[in-house]
Amino acid sequence: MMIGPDLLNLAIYLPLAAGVLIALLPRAKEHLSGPLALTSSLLAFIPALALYTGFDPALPGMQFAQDLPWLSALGARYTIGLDGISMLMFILTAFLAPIAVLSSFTAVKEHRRFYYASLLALQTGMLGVFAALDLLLFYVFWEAMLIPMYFIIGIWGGRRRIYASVKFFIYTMAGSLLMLAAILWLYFDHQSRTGVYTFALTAYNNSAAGGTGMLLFLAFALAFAVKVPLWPFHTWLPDAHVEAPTAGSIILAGVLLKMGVYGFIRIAVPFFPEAAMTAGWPIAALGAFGVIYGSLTAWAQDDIKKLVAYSSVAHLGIVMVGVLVLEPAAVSGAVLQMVNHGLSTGALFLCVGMLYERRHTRLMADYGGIAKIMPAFAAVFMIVTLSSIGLPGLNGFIGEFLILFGAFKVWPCLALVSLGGVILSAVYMLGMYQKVFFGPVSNTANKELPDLKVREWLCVLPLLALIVWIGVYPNFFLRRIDTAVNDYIRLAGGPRPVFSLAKGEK
Amino acid sequence: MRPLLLTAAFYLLSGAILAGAAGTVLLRRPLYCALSLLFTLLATSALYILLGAELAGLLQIIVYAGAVMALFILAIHMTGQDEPLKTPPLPRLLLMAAGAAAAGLFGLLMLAATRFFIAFVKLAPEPYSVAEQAGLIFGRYTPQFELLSLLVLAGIAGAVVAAKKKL
Amino acid sequence: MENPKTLLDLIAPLLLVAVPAIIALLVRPAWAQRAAGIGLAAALFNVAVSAPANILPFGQSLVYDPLTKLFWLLILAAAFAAVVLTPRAACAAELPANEYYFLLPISAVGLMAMLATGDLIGVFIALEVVSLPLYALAAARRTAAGAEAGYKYFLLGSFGAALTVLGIAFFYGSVGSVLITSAAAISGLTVTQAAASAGFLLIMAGFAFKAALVPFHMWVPDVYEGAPTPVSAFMASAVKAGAVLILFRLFVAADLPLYYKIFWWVAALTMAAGNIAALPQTGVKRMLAYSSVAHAGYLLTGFMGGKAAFPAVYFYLAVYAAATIGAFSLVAILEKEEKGVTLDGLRGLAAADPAKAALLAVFVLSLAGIPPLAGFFGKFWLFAQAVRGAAPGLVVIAVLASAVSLYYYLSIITAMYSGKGDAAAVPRAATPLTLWLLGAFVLLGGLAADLFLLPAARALPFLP
Amino acid sequence: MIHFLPLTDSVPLAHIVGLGVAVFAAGAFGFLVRRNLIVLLMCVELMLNGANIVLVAFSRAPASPDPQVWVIFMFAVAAAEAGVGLALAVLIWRRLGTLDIDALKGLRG
Amino acid sequence: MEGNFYPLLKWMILPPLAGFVLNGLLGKKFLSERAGGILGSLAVLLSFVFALLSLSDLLNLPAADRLLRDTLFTWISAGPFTVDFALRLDPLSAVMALVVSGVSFLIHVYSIGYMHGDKGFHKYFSYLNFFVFFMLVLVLADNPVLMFVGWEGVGLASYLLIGFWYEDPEKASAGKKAFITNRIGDAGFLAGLMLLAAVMHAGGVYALDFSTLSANAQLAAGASFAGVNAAFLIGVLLFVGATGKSAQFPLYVWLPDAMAGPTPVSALIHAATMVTAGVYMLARMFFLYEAAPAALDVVLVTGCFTAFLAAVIAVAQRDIKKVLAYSTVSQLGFMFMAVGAGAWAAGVFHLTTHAFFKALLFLAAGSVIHGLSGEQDLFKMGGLRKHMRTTFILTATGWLALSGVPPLAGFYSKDLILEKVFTSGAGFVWLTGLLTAALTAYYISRLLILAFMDNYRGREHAHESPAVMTVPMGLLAALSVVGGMAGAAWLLPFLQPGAPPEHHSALMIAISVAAAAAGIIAAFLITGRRIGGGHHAAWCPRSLAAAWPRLHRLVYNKFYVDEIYEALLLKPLARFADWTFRVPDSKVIDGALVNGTARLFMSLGRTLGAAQTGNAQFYAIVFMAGLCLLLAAVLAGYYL
Repeated sequence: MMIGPDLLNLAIYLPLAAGVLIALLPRAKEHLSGPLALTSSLLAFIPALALYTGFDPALPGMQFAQDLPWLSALGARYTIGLDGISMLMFILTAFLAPIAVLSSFTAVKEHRRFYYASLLALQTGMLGVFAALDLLLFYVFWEAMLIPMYFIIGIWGGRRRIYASVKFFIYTMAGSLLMLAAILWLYFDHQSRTGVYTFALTAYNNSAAGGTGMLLFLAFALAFAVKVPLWPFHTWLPDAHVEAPTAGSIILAGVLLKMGVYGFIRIAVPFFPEAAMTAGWPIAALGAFGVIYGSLTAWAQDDIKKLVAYSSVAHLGIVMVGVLVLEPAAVSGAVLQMVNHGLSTGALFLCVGMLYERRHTRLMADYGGIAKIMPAFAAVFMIVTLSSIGLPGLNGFIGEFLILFGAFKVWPCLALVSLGGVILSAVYMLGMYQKVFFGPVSNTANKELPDLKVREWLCVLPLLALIVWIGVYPNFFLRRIDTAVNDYIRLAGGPRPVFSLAKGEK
Repeated sequence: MRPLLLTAAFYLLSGAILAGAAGTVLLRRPLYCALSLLFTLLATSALYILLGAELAGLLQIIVYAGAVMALFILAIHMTGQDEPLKTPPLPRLLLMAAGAAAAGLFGLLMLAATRFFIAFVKLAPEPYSVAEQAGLIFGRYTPQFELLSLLVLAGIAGAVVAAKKKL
Repeated sequence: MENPKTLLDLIAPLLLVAVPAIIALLVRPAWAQRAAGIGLAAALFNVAVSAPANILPFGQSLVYDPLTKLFWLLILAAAFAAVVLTPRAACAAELPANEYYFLLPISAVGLMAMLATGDLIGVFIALEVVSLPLYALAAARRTAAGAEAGYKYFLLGSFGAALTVLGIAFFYGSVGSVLITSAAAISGLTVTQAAASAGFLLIMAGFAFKAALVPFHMWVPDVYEGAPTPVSAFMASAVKAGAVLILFRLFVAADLPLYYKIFWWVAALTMAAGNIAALPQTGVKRMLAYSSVAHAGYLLTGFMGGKAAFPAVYFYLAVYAAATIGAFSLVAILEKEEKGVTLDGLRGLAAADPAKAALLAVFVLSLAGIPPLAGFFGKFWLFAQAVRGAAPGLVVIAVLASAVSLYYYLSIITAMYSGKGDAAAVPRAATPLTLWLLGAFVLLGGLAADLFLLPAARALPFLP
Repeated sequence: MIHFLPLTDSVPLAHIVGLGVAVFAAGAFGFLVRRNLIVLLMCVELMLNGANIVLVAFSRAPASPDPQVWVIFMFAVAAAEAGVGLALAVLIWRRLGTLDIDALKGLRG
Repeated sequence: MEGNFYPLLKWMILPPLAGFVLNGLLGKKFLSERAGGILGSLAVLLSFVFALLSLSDLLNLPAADRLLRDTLFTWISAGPFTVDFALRLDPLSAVMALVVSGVSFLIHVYSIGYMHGDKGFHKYFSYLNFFVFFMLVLVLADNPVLMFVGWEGVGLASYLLIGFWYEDPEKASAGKKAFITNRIGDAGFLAGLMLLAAVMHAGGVYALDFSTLSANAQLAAGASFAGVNAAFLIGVLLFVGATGKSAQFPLYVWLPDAMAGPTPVSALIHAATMVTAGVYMLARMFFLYEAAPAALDVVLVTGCFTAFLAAVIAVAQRDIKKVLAYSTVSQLGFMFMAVGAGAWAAGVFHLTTHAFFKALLFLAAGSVIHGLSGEQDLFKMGGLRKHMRTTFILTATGWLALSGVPPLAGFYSKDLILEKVFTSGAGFVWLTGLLTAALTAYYISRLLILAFMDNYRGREHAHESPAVMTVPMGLLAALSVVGGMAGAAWLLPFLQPGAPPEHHSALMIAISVAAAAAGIIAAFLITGRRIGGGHHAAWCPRSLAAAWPRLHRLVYNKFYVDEIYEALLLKPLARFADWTFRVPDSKVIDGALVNGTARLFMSLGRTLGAAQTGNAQFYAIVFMAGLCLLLAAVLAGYYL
């Protein structure tokens, strides 16, 4: 079992296997499902970690690749592999999953077997998306993981969970169904040109140009934009985040949103470089507008979880600017920011979950002066808030700094608009922090809230450690994605022309 | 003289059939409709004979006119529904739609058919012998014939299921 | 089994179904189901094992070639599932067991015969053999709704049949032969082409009625709701499959560009009407009826791919039939005598009976076409044919229609998995093995689509 | 061009087919309009009869015995259908007490 | 160049970090109050000692290239961007490091006394160490990005310390206001950096450390961005960052509210060190401003205006800390005037002296408040010279230094600035500067009189502060006295080795001393009369408030600047945010588009459902109609 494709397969399918096992537990053994789920997701983290350490950053192209026949009638093959970017996302997913499982020990009471089975199936779905190199395999994983997420929100969610889960499911599905039509068109167009039926991603790089290329690019872009979420397609996010249980929100914010961006990096842009070159600016503009829009709407919230949800719209808006600007620093900044957002927003949801478990309300008005009652929790929440704002020394700043500096060289106005968003993020995050933690302990119910328990520390400490580690020494991660970033830029049609700093007169 | 007689007979029979059909459709009391239908069937069998399909014509009288009409009369008596129904006819709009649909179908089909029908049909031609037709039934069309037997069996069982008072 | 040399070997499968059906008439009601089941199973095994040799004792009237083998496998499997999954409770309470287990297999024989003959008259008679038992079975329920469903189905069925006969007459008049293969001659005709295609259309209308395509689909919701649920299951799966396959053979044989355009519109309307009308439904059976209409639309989208689309159509039919029979059978098990299963009725089923809830969820998700279930691969390959047939516009409509369908499919799952409801009071009857088999096929069938697609591709040359 | 009567011993095919289709159309109109279930069945029989006339007409035009065989088959089919149809009509009458098609409105929506 | 791995620099910043961690984690449970205080102070002392050692090494180097660098590790490397975590010691950062660590140490010792008995004692000291660490990082950073890290780090420290007593929502929102105003400034700073980086990258220069930047300054001068000269634009943007941090107009509003924090915090952060970061940054980036003189004018004018405005406001304040706060804003204005006039060394010199006497004044105010157990209103004090003799003497030294009375520190540095401004030809600016100097003398004298002269008006029993507070104040007083002369003699040539020696023209000295004297006398006259000193001339108004009541109310309320910001910026933005959520998000996108389409399909479904009338004949009619339609379509193909 040296570090190679079979380890990758183990990492992907171990959670699913464990999930099925847990689902079949007898009703008497239901209490075991939690710990069992935790051990299996931890076990799944070990191969992922081994893969990460065994990953050779200098090697271009895919590593741990495997290519087996699957549906020969369609020409689809089971091809998996990881490059710098997908490796990072892979390890992030494997890292967040145990935390999500651990965080739901006390939160979820009924149908626990099915809950943990869904969570683990979701993990396999996500890992599959990042590892798939066959368009059909990618699409199958892409839509398959909607089902467990739908169940997690729909069954264990909050009051409006049914509306939120159905809206989430149909919204994402409708977007990706258009992509299905585009895949089919590509599939046959490729067959007519080369006579070979295949779904291999490499076969479709730079596959269509001109009008049809743009149309196809937009179909793919729509499917991924819904997931990112890019500005006009974001309204499913607040409902899904608010109504999802804590673990659901962590996974949703931590990984699911990144699949949209990963989709752009792996499929939408490399497939249609010419269309991406022309359509790049408008989509990035939507992203930049999303930064401002997300911050403003977050500021208007009185529900903490909704505030964090809208802040995700802002954070991912700036990531989109980074990804589409095709400037090496901005792209690696965007990829790192995908991880950062996963960590900080994941931790934020974790903390909000802890508050919810104690007071069963998410409205800021119900809190006040919590810092006095739960000082340790206040400190943890402070660190996570600062990371989310992008304070230098923590992880948020590295990503935003690289994106802003890189994007400025090509699209100065978008960079400046996003910079505006960075200020607004301080306004609403600190506003929320003050309403919840500072001020007198007005509400009597807040008087004797217990501070962080051991289990909760175990959930939050790994996140904090990574938040500080990436803030202080990000090079450890940046080094590993350099080749993948350069590959992406090369496939996307080379760096964009730099904004003309004309050597004007004195 | 015989040919003139034949053509006149043909058009006479066509008129009879059309009148019978109109009667079945338009008469108010179901019994009269049944009788009008019987008249149409008899006229059709005469037409078949005129056109040389003697076996078909005769079988029509025995099977169709005989058995099927008996069934209808039986059904009418069983349900005692002799007097015309008091329910109002369909709303005017649906009536018109139905008429238009039926006329439309007739018009379109005739439009499709007339373009090529310059052929002529000899009246009272030499009919195909019964043996020849029987050879076909038990030759090429044996599977269809066996299927028919299955069909009738199914029809009987179906009728029994429908009409059975208690299981 | 070496090649079937004698005629007996050729029609063995038909006999293996018909004879036990007749026996079922005679034995005690309790034994009737077993007799019918054994008969169908034996036929299924016989067909699966036999190697089709192209002998034509009656010319085109009875053909047993690889294509027929595939057809028969599909029909027999569907019929077997429908028969076996008829809950005994339903049988005792409202269905005349003996006649029921006679009529259903006979209808199956009709379907097999319809798909095994190349002669339009044979196809018409077989169609009648299929329909008559179903008219009676639809009216089998001892309620006003049952009688109404039966009579409505009979009325419109016979209306369609009459049209088909007229169509055959016109077709014969202009083409000079009633063989399906002769449909290819239409494009060659000069003077009589108008009449030929008119006749051809009337024939298509007859089968379109059975397959429930848009202008002819209005009977489906009422009849499926009124009829006993296992009968609806059989109608939605086997009968629709038979009709669609005949439509496909005719459509491919004629191969007229005019009919591609017509089918384009019919497919679009069918998908739209089926899915949209299903949205506000609360009765699960009626919702599944509308969904079956929509699926006929998806199948028509596959037609756009022409002759080479056969593997996709065949695979989708298999997956759709499995999912629909599964769903309908579960509804049959869950419904308490006359009051049909409503969405509120399903509430809390997951808590009360997780096995059935999971199975229904799998069937519904496959109908919705969500990966990794087989429904997705079926739909994917079907839409692929339409794209190859240069009809991307239709694929976009199909894609949006399936997005709309998500709502009512999800409403079923949401009802089952949320909250407490009266479903909790359902008697914990065991889940029949066949249902588990169907569930497994639907869950994993997609990943092993080759098992269906490759043999179907090999049988392509036998298409007219 | 259709010319009339000079050929006294034969009739233009169009006339016979026209007759058949006319009977068929009348049956169809009756089917769509009449309210009594049994009369509806009669209309169906009429439609089948019309179709048979067309079949017989074509058995003469290209002169082949096959259509006549089919007509005979059609009698059997019509008979079986009538049988089941009337049985259902009686069932409706017994259960709903009337033969009016308006009574069949229970299932809708 | 001493090579890139001079070890001592990292030892300068590590102790405060260790102090922060130890006090933060172990403080509350394991360390006693005394131990925590000593640990915190010791950490800063260590930094101070290392600063001195590295200064001596620096001095051994030849005057021309006095530079010590210490590259710890490559912090960020992505594509063209390589940012090292590297520290740099040259004369400018050496001076700053000394000032920062020295003054911090004294204030740490002072805080042990001041914060005695406070529940968050250890948390306070860990935050202070946290601040010193980031301040040193800011000062010693070798590239602007690392400087930005320090820049925001100190912003965070000030947020935490201002809102230290967070139970009081007033103090908490003051902290938030400080952080957000800083953030706005930081955005300007970042924008400037972005443009600088873009210009450098366009010119092929990828290293961002200060040496390379200053070597390629002409790149910025040459380039232009959207029609505006790049160097000028970078200069202005960086200055916006400086106004945010160093509380210049228009972003100064947060400093007066920052007084909500404990007084030693005000002394350390909001007087001596953090607020001076802006001046240090401009001095560090001076090579850029040389390339864009227009930017310097902007700095000059803003500095001057802020100085004057703040001085006017300080005159009418009642709260002792508010007076000192506005005085700081004003003095910072002076420093920016110096840099604006091209004499960044003079600015840094004034920065150093100001650090000493302003910290002293704040600590004195602290001991007064401590003595009167929390009373801050000048009108409720008076006659404290009798009860708090040492504090009185120390405050008097600070008063003289601030007013610019020779030979104390204030005179040297302020006079130098006025002289530089005069020589640089900005006559009107010099005049306002002079007037501001007079006003400065006026308000600090008014403070002294109100607090210490006459007899005690308050109710509290005033008591002198303990030694642990007065000793650091004493040291600072000594520095205030000796700092001016030492600085003039040693500091300026150290900062600018090549520059010609300063020659003070007698006339300029006379004018500035006269201005100081005028201010003091006026203060004694007016304030003295106001508190009942009988024997003053009739023409002298009883008090400013009586003379021009409406003007006084305007000045007392800080020209309503806060209220204007609130009305023009914050309120409309908050309402706009609310509107964006309520209307476009919930109604338009979510309501109309998403749920709208859902409702549309549902109603379509209902109409289709209604079409299923249940009447079989209707179905048959639809059947026939559909058929005729299809038939027509088929035949149309042949006939049309």
